Amino acid sequence: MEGYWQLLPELIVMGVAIAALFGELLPGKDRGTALLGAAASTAAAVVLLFWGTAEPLFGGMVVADETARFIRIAVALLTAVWLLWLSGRNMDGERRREAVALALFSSAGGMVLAMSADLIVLYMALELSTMPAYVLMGYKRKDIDGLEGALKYFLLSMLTSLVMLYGLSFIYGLSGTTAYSGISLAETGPLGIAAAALVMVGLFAKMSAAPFHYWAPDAYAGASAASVAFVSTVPKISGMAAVVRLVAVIAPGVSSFGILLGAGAVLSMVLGNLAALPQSDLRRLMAYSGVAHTGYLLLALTSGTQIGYGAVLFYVVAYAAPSMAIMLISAEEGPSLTDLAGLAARRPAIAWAMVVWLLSLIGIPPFAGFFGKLYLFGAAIEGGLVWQTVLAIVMSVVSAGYYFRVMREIFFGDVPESPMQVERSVSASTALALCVLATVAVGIGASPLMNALSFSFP
Amino acid sequence: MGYIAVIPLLPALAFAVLVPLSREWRNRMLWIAGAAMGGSLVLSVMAFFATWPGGHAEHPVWHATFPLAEIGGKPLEMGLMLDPISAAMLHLIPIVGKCVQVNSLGYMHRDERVGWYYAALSLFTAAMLLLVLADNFLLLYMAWEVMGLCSYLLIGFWHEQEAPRKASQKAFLTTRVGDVGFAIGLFAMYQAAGTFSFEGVLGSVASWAPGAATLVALMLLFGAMGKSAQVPLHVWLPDAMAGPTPASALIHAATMVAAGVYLVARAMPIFEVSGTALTVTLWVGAITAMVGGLLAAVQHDIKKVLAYSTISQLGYMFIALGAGSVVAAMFHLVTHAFFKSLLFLGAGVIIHASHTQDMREMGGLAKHLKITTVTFTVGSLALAGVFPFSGFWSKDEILAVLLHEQQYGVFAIALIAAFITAFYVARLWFRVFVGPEQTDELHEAHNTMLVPMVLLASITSVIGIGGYWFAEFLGHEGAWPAPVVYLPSLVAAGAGLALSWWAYGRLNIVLNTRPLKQRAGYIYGMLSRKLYFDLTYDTFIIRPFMRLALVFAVFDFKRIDGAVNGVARSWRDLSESGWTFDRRVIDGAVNASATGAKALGSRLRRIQGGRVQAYQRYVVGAVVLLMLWTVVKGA
Amino acid sequence: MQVGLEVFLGLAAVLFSLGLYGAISKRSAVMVLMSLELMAVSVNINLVAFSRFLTPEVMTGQFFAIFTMVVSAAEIGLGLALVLAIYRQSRSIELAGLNRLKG
Amino acid sequence: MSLLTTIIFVPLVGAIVTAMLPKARTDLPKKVALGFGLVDLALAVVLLVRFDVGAVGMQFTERLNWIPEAGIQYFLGVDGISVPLLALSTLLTVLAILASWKIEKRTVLYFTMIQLLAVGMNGVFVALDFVLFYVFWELVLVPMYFLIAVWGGPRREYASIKFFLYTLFGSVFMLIGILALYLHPSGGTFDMIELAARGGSLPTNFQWWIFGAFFLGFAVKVPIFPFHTWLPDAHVEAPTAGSVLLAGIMLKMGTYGFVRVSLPMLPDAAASAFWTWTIGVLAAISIVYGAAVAFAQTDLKKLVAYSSVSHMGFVMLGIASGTVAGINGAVVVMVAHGIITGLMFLLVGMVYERTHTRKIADVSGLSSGVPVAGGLLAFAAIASLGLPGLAGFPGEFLTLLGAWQSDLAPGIVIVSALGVLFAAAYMLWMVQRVVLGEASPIVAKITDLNTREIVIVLPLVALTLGIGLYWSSLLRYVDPAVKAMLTGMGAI
Repeated sequence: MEGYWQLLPELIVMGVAIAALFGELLPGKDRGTALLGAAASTAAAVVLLFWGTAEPLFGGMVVADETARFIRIAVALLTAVWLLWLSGRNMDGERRREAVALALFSSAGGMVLAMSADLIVLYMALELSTMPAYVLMGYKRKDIDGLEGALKYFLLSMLTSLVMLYGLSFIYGLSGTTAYSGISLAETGPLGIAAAALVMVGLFAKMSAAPFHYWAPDAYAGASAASVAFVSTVPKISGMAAVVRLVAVIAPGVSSFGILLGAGAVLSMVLGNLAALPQSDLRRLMAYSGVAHTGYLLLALTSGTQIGYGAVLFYVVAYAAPSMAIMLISAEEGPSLTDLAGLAARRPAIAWAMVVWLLSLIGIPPFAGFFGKLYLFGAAIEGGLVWQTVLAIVMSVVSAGYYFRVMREIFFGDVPESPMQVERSVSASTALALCVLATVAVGIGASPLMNALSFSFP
Repeated sequence: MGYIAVIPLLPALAFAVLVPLSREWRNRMLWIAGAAMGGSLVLSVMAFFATWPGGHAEHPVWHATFPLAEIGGKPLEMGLMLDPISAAMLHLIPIVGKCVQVNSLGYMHRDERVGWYYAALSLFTAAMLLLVLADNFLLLYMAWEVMGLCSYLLIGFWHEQEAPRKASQKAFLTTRVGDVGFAIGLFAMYQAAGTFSFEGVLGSVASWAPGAATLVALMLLFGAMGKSAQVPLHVWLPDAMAGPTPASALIHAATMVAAGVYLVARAMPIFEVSGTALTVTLWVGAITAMVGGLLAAVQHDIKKVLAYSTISQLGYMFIALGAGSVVAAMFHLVTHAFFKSLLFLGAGVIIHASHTQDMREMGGLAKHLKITTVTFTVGSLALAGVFPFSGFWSKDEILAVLLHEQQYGVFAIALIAAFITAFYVARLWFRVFVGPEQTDELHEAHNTMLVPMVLLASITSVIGIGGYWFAEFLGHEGAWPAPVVYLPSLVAAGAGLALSWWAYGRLNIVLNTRPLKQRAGYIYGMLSRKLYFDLTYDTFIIRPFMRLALVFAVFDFKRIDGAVNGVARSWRDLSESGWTFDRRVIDGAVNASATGAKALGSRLRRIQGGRVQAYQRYVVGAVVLLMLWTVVKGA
Repeated sequence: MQVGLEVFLGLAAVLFSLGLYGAISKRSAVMVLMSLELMAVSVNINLVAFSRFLTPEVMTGQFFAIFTMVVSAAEIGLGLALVLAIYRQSRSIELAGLNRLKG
Repeated sequence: MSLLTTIIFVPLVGAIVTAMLPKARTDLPKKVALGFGLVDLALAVVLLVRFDVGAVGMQFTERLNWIPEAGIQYFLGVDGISVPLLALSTLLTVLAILASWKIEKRTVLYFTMIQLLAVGMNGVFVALDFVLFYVFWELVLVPMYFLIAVWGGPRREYASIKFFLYTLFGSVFMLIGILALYLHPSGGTFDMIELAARGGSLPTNFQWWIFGAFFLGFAVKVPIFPFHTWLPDAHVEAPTAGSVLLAGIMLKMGTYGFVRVSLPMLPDAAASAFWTWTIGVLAAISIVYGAAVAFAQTDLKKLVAYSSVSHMGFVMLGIASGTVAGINGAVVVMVAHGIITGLMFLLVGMVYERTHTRKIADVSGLSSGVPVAGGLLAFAAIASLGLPGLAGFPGEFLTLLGAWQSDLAPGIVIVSALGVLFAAAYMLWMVQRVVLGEASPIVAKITDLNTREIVIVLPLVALTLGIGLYWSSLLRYVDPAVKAMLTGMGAI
């Protein structure tokens, strides 16, 4: 698969995205478009599976190595699952065609971002993957809350990405080239550190890491749970991939870079977990949980070891599947915790799926979350961050606190008199089943994924 | 000689068969217990004759061991053995046991849980036989504790009432205090000798570290004091009278309380190596003998008198052991077992006949209960130490040993104790048999209750003379008591009897003591009502004698019993505070951390104010901080 | 006199800080968007200056500037669309009014 | 398919089959669960029989690569210490299932949870790879949480979440210990046997800290004195089967962890003055404190719960002593306590099923009202206070003997020996109030145990007598393993 054919997956996705814009012409209107979109991204994933890797393209600006392949498959599959779910459900009464198009555009951007090896491609792909997210957040045109959340998301992201851009311009200035291979901030003194710091601001904001996470709780609370499901997971995976690549390039030059990342990690873990405790709205709770999990990811990143980077990518995928599924359930059942009351009685299968996802987020074996945390904390300890790991451990126990409040609502919440019965939908439940399979299989079958991340413990 | 192992097995099997049965089947299958006891009686007599010449043989007549377990590769052996000392004890237990069983047929026939009574009795006998046959201290300790449980079950037999329940718990816990000492003795022994078996321990005791022997000896003594109710661990025995009388006859007269003496006799080489332990035993025995006698003299309940008398006689045995003579102690143990169980069975009949345990409501039984009177008199005289009966011979041997060991102080105490014993025995006898009848239609007991008493009375009158051959049997040269010994003891016994006759026997009326009680206002409440002042108030001997007894009684009731109850009460407040500490402090801390986390969470939540401008200011503020940091870092 | 690289960087820095200040203090959403655009312009100056002075023969900086211009144009378009939607609902574009979501 | 894997995964298959059953037929799940449980028990008996007592080291080992990159293997094996515990786990699972014959609420879910619990419990005792060990260790938490939370008593929510968070907090520190051992240059593997062999080579200071992490993890599970407050709540609120399995097996996972992990892998730290003294003193406190607080209880199940704290204190005393007799005693107490407390909880459960109250004040005079139940409860109480001839005595005796021989201060041993006395005190106090005396109005009306209940209780009674009378029935397995371990540690 030489030459431009490497970009076939992205081309398929983009093509279908454009077709989705003219959804009314397609057979089956919204449902058809969603199914077409799901098929497209699955096809992209299959193509990637067999012909994933090749030599760099466009003069080294894009490199499709093993790690990129893993992330691109993950992004494609998650988008497919989301679209499959979307085909069975509606977006709070809005037309779904545009949502499909936006999702596909964003996932295409994410896939390119995973491959980027050049500052220009990095910035372009990053903006491509986040811009549809702003619109998805404000998808309900009539609802002022959604729009307000979207505007907050937009303003803060734009502010931070411009700060990042300013940093990138200095990095270009200092190293004379925008290609990762050429960049190095060695002996660049305070200006180098400043540039790296500025770049980190933008990336922290994209990953909703404290102290730049303010947009996340409000945006998630305002938007419809379905769009939050997509926005809180897919862009984060590709964003994390870009962060790993960039940090691997910048970190060696800047001596105190680790302290910066470490501080971000500790802040995110503590603030994310504690602020999530008193929440009563599931979306806001998942927002803070997102901040907490980003904290764990940054912790492994701070260790700066090869395992650390591999562990980060593994964990971000192991975290994305369950949290997307939980948000999809919230979309079906209703945003606040009390809406989940008595779910075990009404839909036992879904209730037990929720238990699997929540346990995986806490890090209980044998689910994916446990192995993810095992590698994360292993990398952190390897990097000598012992007390931070202890803090992370304590914070994940605290996280068990609010995840269990969700579980308690499901099993012991007092069932409202007229529980609204959600009509059965084949495609939605298959999507959720895929999520459960992902959470369990990724846990037990961890070794093939580990090879994909091309790293191995010493 | 394998049948020896069957001896403890038979009663144990009887217990195992009786327990699972339903209640009425169990009541119908009493003969199983009887047959088992009879079987072990026959076998133990055979065993006795098998070891008859006795003497100081190097290794036991019969010894069989089996490995119980391996600890760190080292096998822990467990076995049974037969040698003169255990043979002596061996024939004693089934005889008394059989008599008690036959007697209980009459005493307990109305009780609907009599099956369970016989089952517990069988388990007790099995445990005692196992204890006597054990060839190492660990098996002895295990049988020791099982016996403690049986005494708990038998004392608390009528568990519907409150008193037996309290008494049984008190008995078990007080003996258990002693057992803790015994256990620590075992650990120290294992550390010093590396084994529990008799020949292993006793053989190597000479080579132990200096302090080890004393520590082991004192700990074993502490255990023995618990089981044999020596002061201060004697508080449980008087309360244990709440159990059925025949059971007390077996447990609190003959066997269980003797186990302590048997333990010390077995461990005598250890005591000899550590001199201090011997003197401690001697003085413990002396004090107990005095205290037991004095307290017996002031009791009104017939069974409590016998209980305190047992404590006193056990004190004598400990005196003998303290003086280093195993033979004297064992001989007194055997004789005491027979006449004390006779007295208890007699007491059972008396209580049965006069429907009360309080001596002041009894009197004039001699005219109606002919056989009981005769047998009870034989027992009383033996206890008092009057010439032809066994008590005289065994007590004199102890006095002889004391003289031989130049323990004159203790010799004097022993004589005074003998005097007191004679006094309270006669007091009991006169109050019960002489004087006006206070209950109508007194009739002789059923002969199932009388036959065992006659048997025991005949044994008591016969075996006294056997002292000489008994010593030979245990491997020491026999000695007839020298006049310098038996004259003072006879004088003491006679004086005691005379004084008691003078105080109680002379008048043929129901003695009224109302006026005396007002004058003795200061004596603490309950005991004063039980105290019975004689009309001839002024004679010198009685008043100081009584005051001394009261001091002990008060001491006994307030200090020791108080101490035991005090411990229980303080224990309850400790557990109370423990429980609240548990709930409030530890649980409090756990819950506090949970609520703390929530409070912190809600405070963090408030930062999310909702205004976009505020967020942007926070972000820019963070960026500015970052830049400052980089400048500082970079420079 | 020869205008050096530092002068351009200084100009870019001044513009960037002005934009930053504007984004924070302005109450109306449109003004905030305009200051964000100002920040984007300053970055472009930065890029072009680096490309001109450091690597005159290779034009990567210029390309980077062109791309950033395209991206910021698209973003501002999107931002204005959002502000318009909000205006249609709440008749006001005051940022201060938008604090319904909190906690 | 080798023996150990089948023993672990029979209950898993059972759980899946039970989960599939139709919700309508409430009686079907218990029969299916019982069937799988009996198969598992039979396999465990086969294992016991075919276990070669003399051989040193692990038997029936299986090794499969699970995650080769991280060196994680699916590695199973048993030795003299884990075989009795595994057999006990399978036995108590069957008895627990039999004891929940009367459960009507959500039986499908109930028996699935019980069998998942069995998978976790069996797994912990046979896992020899640290990650596998940790997976089974955590696997036990979730089913237990649901057993307490759904079928528990009035305060079940508080008790279940407290149980879950408390144990999770402890076990997460264990995870740090595992990782640190893995990442240390001279550790470098998750294979527990390998780590035990390399135990001595780790630097003492490093061992010291790792011992602390493992101590925190295991102490919460045992539980030792300051970490025990979750136990009474969990016991009181758990259904009968839950209490039996919680007290019978799950407490042993903590002490098994000490014997399998902390001692062999960190010998210098285990032998260091600080840790032997800390564990010794905490053990003595647990014994006395457990007995004291048990005395003040008005609820029968809480009393038994605190008695478990007291008994576990003996196990920790044995482990702190580090002598052959001590550790042998510790393992014997673990098994004996599982049997006796299991028996006691079953009986308390049966009484509760009839009287629906556990207040000691209301339930009195069992022996006159229901003689069989009263008799058995008295038997269990007497076995629990350590009467010779019953299972409670050998363990406690060997533990105290070992502690006396070790360099622990005699004061600790004396206090612990007094603990035996306090045990007698509160057990007899309970027997007085509950078993003896006149039948209280409630007890007068209830019926005695039926044959099913007696069949449940019989094996435990037989085992109590068997181990009590013939010590080497259990020590035959345990002693060679303990001796091998201690020689490996260089302690002998």
